[in-house]
Amino acid sequence: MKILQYNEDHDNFRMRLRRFLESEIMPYTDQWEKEHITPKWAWQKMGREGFLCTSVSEQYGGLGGDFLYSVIVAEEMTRTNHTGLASMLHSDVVVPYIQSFGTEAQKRKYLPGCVSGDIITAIAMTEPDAGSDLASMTATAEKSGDEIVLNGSKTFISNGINADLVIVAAKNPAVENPYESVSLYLVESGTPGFKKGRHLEKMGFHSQDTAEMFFTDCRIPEENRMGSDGAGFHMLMEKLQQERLMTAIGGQAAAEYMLEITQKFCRETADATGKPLSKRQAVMFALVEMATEVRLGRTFLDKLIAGHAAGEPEIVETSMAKYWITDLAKRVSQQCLDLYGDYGFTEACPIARGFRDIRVMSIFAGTNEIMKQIAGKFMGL
Amino acid sequence: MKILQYNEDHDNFRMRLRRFLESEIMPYTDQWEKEHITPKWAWQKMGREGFLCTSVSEQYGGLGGDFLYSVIVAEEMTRTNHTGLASMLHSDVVVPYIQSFGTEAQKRKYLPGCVSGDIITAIAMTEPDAGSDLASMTATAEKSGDEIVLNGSKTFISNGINADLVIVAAKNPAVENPYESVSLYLVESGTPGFKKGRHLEKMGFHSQDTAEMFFTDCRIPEENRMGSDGAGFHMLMEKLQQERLMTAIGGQAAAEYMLEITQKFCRETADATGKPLSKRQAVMFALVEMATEVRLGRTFLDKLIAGHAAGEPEIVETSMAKYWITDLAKRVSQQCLDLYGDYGFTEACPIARGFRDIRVMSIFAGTNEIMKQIAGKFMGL
Amino acid sequence: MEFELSKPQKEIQKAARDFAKGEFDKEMVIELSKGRKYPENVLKKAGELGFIGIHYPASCEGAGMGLLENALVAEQFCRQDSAMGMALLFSGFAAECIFRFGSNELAEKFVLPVVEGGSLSACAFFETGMFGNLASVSTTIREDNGHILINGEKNFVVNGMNASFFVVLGRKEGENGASGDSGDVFLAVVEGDRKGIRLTDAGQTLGNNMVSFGHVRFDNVRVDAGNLLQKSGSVPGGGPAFINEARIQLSAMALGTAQGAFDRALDYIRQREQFGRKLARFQVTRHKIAEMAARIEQTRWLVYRTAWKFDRKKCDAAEAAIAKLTASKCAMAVTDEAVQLLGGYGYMTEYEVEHFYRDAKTIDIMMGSALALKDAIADVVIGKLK
Amino acid sequence: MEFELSKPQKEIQKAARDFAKGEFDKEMVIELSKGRKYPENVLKKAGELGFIGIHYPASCEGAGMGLLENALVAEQFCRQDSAMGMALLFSGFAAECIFRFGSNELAEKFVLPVVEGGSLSACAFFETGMFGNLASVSTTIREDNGHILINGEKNFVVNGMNASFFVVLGRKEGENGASGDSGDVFLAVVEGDRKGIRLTDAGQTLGNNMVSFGHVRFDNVRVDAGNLLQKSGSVPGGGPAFINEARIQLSAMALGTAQGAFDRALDYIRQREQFGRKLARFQVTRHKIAEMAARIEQTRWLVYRTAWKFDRKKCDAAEAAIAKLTASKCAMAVTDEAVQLLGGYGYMTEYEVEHFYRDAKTIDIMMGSALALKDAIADVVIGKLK
Repeated sequence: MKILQYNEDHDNFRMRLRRFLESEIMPYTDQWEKEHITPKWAWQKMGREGFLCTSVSEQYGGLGGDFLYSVIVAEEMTRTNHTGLASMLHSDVVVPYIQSFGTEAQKRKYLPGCVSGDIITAIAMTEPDAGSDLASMTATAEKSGDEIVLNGSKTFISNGINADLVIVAAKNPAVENPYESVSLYLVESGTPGFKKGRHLEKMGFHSQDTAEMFFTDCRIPEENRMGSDGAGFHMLMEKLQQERLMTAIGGQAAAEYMLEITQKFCRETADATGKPLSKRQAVMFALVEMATEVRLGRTFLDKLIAGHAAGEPEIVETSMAKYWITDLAKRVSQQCLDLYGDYGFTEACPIARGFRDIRVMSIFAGTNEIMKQIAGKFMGL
Repeated sequence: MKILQYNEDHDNFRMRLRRFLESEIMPYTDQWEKEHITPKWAWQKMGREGFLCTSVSEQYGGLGGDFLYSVIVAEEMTRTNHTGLASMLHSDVVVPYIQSFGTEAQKRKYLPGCVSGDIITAIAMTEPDAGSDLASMTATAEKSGDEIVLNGSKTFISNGINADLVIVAAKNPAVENPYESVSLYLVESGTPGFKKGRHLEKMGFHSQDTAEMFFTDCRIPEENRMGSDGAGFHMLMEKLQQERLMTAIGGQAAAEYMLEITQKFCRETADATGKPLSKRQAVMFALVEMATEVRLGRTFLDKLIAGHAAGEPEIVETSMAKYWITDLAKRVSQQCLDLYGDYGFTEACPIARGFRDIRVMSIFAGTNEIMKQIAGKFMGL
Repeated sequence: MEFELSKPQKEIQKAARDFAKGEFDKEMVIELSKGRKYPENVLKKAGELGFIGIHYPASCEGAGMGLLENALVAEQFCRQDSAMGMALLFSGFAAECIFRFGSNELAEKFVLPVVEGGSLSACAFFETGMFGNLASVSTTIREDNGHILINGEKNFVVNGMNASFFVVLGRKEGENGASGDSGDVFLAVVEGDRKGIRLTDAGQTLGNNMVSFGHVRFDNVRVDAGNLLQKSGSVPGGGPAFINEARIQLSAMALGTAQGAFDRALDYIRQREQFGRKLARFQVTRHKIAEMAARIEQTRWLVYRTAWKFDRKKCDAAEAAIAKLTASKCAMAVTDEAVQLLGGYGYMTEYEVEHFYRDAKTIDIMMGSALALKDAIADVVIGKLK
Repeated sequence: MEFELSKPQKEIQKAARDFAKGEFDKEMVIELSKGRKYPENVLKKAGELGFIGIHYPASCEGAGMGLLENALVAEQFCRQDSAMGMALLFSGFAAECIFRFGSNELAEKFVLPVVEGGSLSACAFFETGMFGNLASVSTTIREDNGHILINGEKNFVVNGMNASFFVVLGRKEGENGASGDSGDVFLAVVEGDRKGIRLTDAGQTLGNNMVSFGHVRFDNVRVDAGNLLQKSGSVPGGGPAFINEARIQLSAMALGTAQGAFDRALDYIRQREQFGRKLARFQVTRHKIAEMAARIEQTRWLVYRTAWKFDRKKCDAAEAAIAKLTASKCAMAVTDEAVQLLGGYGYMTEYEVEHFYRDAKTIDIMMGSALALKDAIADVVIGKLK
C-alpha cells in the first residue's frame, strides 16, 4: 500500500525537475561549493521553470500546487548534493509567511518576484545570544510616525547574503510579555540602516550563504509589518511546524540518497578477492540496518505529510520526526563513510559532503533537544 | 490519517475481548506463571467465547474474520502480561497450516476443535542441532505401507505439553535435496511412539509450556500428511511470513504496553521533593525517545498489516519489522526498568516480567540475524 | 607506571577463579535460585578460605587488602556464576561502613562474623521516592538516654529477610528535629533481632535470585548509642563514602558477569554449526565477539584503576559512578548479546546465560541506575556554577 | 600495580600541553586548513623541542622513550587542536618502520631529518580494493642487481604530496614471481625524489586539512637494495607490526580530539544561557556531559595501557585494534555531542569543534574503519577453529 497518492501531474513535474537539475544545476554545484555562494541566475532559472514557490496561487504567478509539490522539490533538490539553491527555505519556509499573513498589497508586491526567482528571501529570527530561545530575542521595532525603526542584530541567517527580502522578527520594547511583543516585518535589501554582516564559514552548506545581519535605526514603512501588531510569536510558532516538517523531509531525502549511492558503491566495488563489498556479511547487515531505519523514517514521515497536506498538523509527531529523522540521516552519513573506507578521506567521496551538510539539520529549525521538550510537553509529561 | 481501517465490528470485538480477558483470564495469570503452564480450561473458555482462530471460516465453526481480528487478539493478549494462553501461536501460526494446506477431511476433523479450544496445537520444526537452519533438520518420515513412520527429536516446542495436535516437519531420507524432502504431518497427542519430553525451564514465558518431543517409530496414517509429498519446506517458508509478522505485532504491542504503564508510573510517582518523575528532564526525554521509536514501529507495522491483509506480502519489510520491532521492544523493556529504579528489582514491577518475556522474541520465528540475512538477500545485496 | 596486576594480585585472582570453578556447581545454582535460597555452605567455605572481606582490616580478621583485590575476587566469582558471585559478595554488603566509619569495638562485634561467613549484613539506605537521591532520606535517628531510636521504612533491602544486622541511613534529629541539611545524615548499625523491626518479603526478584530483598520497617527501634557511626559524613564529590565503594564493587561484579557470559558465548560459537559452518565463521558473529571483547577490555582497566584510586583515597563520586555506569552497561550489552548468540539455548535456564542477563540488569539498577549515576558524574564534572 | 603516570610522564604531558597552548594559534589553524598548507613552522619548533619522535631511539636523535610517551604528546596536541595535532604527529608517520625493522644506517639517514622537524614521511601501504586487508597487497618489490624495483599504486597516502620518503608495503617477487603467501610481504623505503614516482593530489579532504593525501604511482622505481627492511614480517596476531603501532597512535590522537571537544563544550555550557538559565543547569545537558566524561575516562586508561603493553612488546593485534576502535568511537561520539551542545556555533568554523568532528571521522576511517578492526579483533579472540 502507498500512503501518499502522487498523481500523474506530480510524477511529470518530478521528472521535469529532475532533468532540469541534472542539466542546468548539477554541472555548477561543485563550483558554488568552492565559491561559498550560489549565483542569483540559478535562482532565476529555477523560478522561470516554475520550480520555486509551487504553492503560491496562480493569481500571483505560482503553480498553485498542493503540498506534494513542495515535497517533490525538496526530495529532488537533495539529489543535487548541494545546499546553495535553498529553494526549500525560500519556497516552503519564508514565502509561506507572506502567503498566510501578508496583506493583499504585500502579496502583489512580492510574491510574483518570489516565484520568478528575482526575489530571494530569508527569515531573521535567531540572534547571537538567543538560539532556540526565541522569547529572549532583543532586536527592537519602535513606531516613529508612520514608520517602524528597527535595531538589533541577527545571526545564522541562511540566504543571508543573497537575500533581497528579509522577514525580520523584532520586539516592541514597550510590551513586556515576550509572547505578545514580537512582530514580523518585511525588510528589503538596500534599506538604509540594514547591513549584511560577515558571510559565516561553517562545517558544511558551503554553497549556501549564511550571514549576520545588523539593523541600526533602520526605518521601514509601517505597512511592511505582517499580520497584526504583536502577533509575531504566534505566527512563528505556527509556521515553525511546516519548517520542521520540511527539515524532516530534507533529512529523510538525504538519508535515502546517501544510502542509495553507498549501496551502489558496495554492490559495484570489489575487494582484492573480486567479491563485491555488499556480499561481506557485515557490510550487508550494515546496509540492511540502515535501509530498515530509513524505511521506518519514510513511512512515519509519509503519514505526517499526508496529515499535514490534509490540514491535520501533528505537533508531537512532527517534533518526533524532525529529531529522529535528522539524527538518522546523521548516523547514516557516518556509517556510509565507514563502508567507503579510505575512499571516505576526501571530498571526492559524495558522502563526505553529505556528512558535513547533514550535521546542521539536528541543530536548525529548533535543536533536536527542543523537539523532545516540545513532544514531552504536548504528551503531557 | 489512519492506515488501518477498523470498523465498528472490530471495535466491539476488541472491547468484548478486553473485558473477557480482564475478568476471566487476568485473575489467574500470576498463578499460571508460577505453575509454568496454563490450564486447558482457559483455552476452552477463550474458544467458547469465539476468540480463538478468528480467521477460520464459519463452516468449521470459526468467525471467518479478516486479518484485523488476528491483530486485535494479539494486541489484547499482550495486555494480559502473560504468555501462557498462546492464542497467537495457535490461531495465527499453527492452525493456518490446516486452513491453507489441509485436506477437507483434515479440516473437518480438526478445525472445529481448534476453534473451540478443545484442540491445542503446536508446530514442531526446530531440532536440537538445527535452530534457524531448517534445511539441516534430521527427523525422518518414511513410508511403510499406508503409514508414515516418524523418527527424530524436536525441541523448543511452544505449547509442547498442552498440545493435542502437532504439525511435525520431517524429511524423507530417500530425497537428497533438503528443499524437496520435507513434508508436514499432523500427529495427535497420544499416538504410540510420540513422547513429549522435558518441560524446558527458561528465562521467561513462564506460563507457557515449552518442551522437547521425541518420535520413535511413531506410525501415523499417510492421510495425515498435509499438502503434497515434499512440499513441506515451501509451506514452512510461506507460513513463516505470517509468523514473523505476528511476532512483530506481538513485539509492537508489548513495547506499547510497557511504555504505557511506565509512563503512567512516571507521571504518578513523585520523588522526595513531590515532583513527578516525568517532570525530570532526563526521564521526560527517555519517555519521548521511547515513544518516538514505538510510534515509528507502529506506523511501519500498520502499513505492513494493511499490505498483508490485502494479500501483498512484503518479504523484505516483514523481515525488517520482525527484527527492528522485537529489538525495540527489548530496548524498551530495559529502559523502562531503569526508570522504575529500585522498584525494578522484583517481579512486583510489571516490567520485570516483560523484560524476561520479550527477550525471546529476537530469537524465535527466525533470529533477528536471519531476518537481516533474508532482507539482504531479497534486496539483492 | 606499572599497568599490570602484581604477582600477589594475580595469585588472588587465580585462587578466586579456582575456588569458584570448584565450588559453584551449576545444578546447585539453578536449584538454590529457583527456591530463593542463600548458598550458606558455599559462603562458609569462602569465608574459611578468606575470600569474604578480603578488603576488611586485619583487626576484623579481614585480609587487610584493598578494594582492588576485592574487585578481583568479585570479578572471578561472578565470571563463574553471576548469581552465586553476587550472593557471596553481598554477604557483607555495607559492613564496610562499620570498619571505615565506626569504632574498633563495633567493627569486631559486627564484622567478624561476616568475615567468617556465618552472618549476612544489609545495607538499609533506600526509601520509596528516593530514586538515588540519598539526601532526601526521611528515616530518623534520635538520641534517647544513651540509646538511639530509629524510625522509618527502607525498601528493597538486599539480604533484608535474613540479615543479622542492618546499616541504616537516617537523618539525625536534635531536640528540635532535624535541621534538614546534609550534615544531618548519619549511619547506624541495627541488630537484626531488635524489637520494632518488621520485615516484609519484597518477593520474587528479577535477578540475583539467591539473595532476599526485604522491605524493613523500623518502629522506635532502640539500639546502643555506640551503634551510631560518627565518621559517616560526606566525601569529596558528595554522597556517603560507602556509595562509592559499593558502586565500585558492583562494577567489578558487572565486569565478571560480562566476562562469564562472554566465555560461554565464545565456547558456543566455536562449537556450534549452522548452515553447514561453525557459527564462528560468520563475519557478523565474529564482529559481535569482537565488540564484546572490546567492551570488556575497556571496562576491565577502568574498574581496576577506579578501585586502585579508591584504595589511595583519591576516588571521587564521579569516578565511582563512571565505573558503575560503564561496567553495568557493558554487562547488559555483553549478556544480551550472549543470549542472542546462543539463540534458543540462550533463553533456557540450563544454559546459564539467561540468568547472567537478569543479574546484569539487577546490577544495572542497584545503587543508582544510569540516570542517578549521570547526575552524580555531572555534579562533579560541571561543578559549581556562577 | 601503579595505575598512574610517572612523574616524568606527567612532565612530558605538561610540556606538550604548554607547547600546544602557546603555539597552536586558532586563526593560524583555520587559515592553514583552508589553504591545505602544512604547518611547517610549528613542526620545526616541535622538532627542536623534542616532541617529534619522542619514541624514536637515541641513535636517531629521538628521545628513546616509549609509545606511551608519544601517546601522551599526541593526546595533548590533539586536545589543543585536532588538525594541528594530527599534522605534527603524522610528520614521521611510518618512520617507525625504519628504526624498528631497518638497519642503523637506514635509520640515521631517513629518521634523523624527521626528528629535526624538517622532513615528512609517508606510509604507503594501502591500495584500491584493499579495504583494510593488507595481505591482499599487489605492489611488487623485485631485486635487480643490487637495487630493488618497485611497481604499483598506493592510494590516499598521508603526506603523499610532500613526503621526503615513502615506506612502501609490497610483495617481494622471486625469480618466479611472488609465492602469494604472507611471508612475501615486505617494506621498502623509497626516496621521494626518485624517478618513476607519479603523484596525484587526492584533493580536498574531509578532515585533517593541513595534511596532503596523494595517490602515488611507482613505475619501475629503483632504490638501493639496502632500502628493503628485512625484519618487516608479521607479529603475533597477524599484520605488519607497524599497523599495531599506528593504531595505538591514532587512538591517542582520537583521545585528545575527544578531550579537546569536551573541554570546549564544557566551557560553553557553563557560560551560555538559554531560557533564562545556564545550559549547565538542564539535566539533559548535564547527562550529555556525564556521558562524554565517562566515555573519555574509559578510553584514556585503555589507550595508556595498550601503549604500555606495546612498549613491553606484549601487545597483540586485537589489543591495538580494540584501542583504535574504542578511541575513535569515543572521539566520534564526543565531538558529535560537542557540536550539538554548541548548537549553531558548533557548526561554525570559528568555534573549532566542527573540525574536531571532521578530524574524528578521519581518524575513525584511517588504518581500518570499524569493520576491519572487528575482523582483526575476532581473528585473535576466536583464534583457529577445528
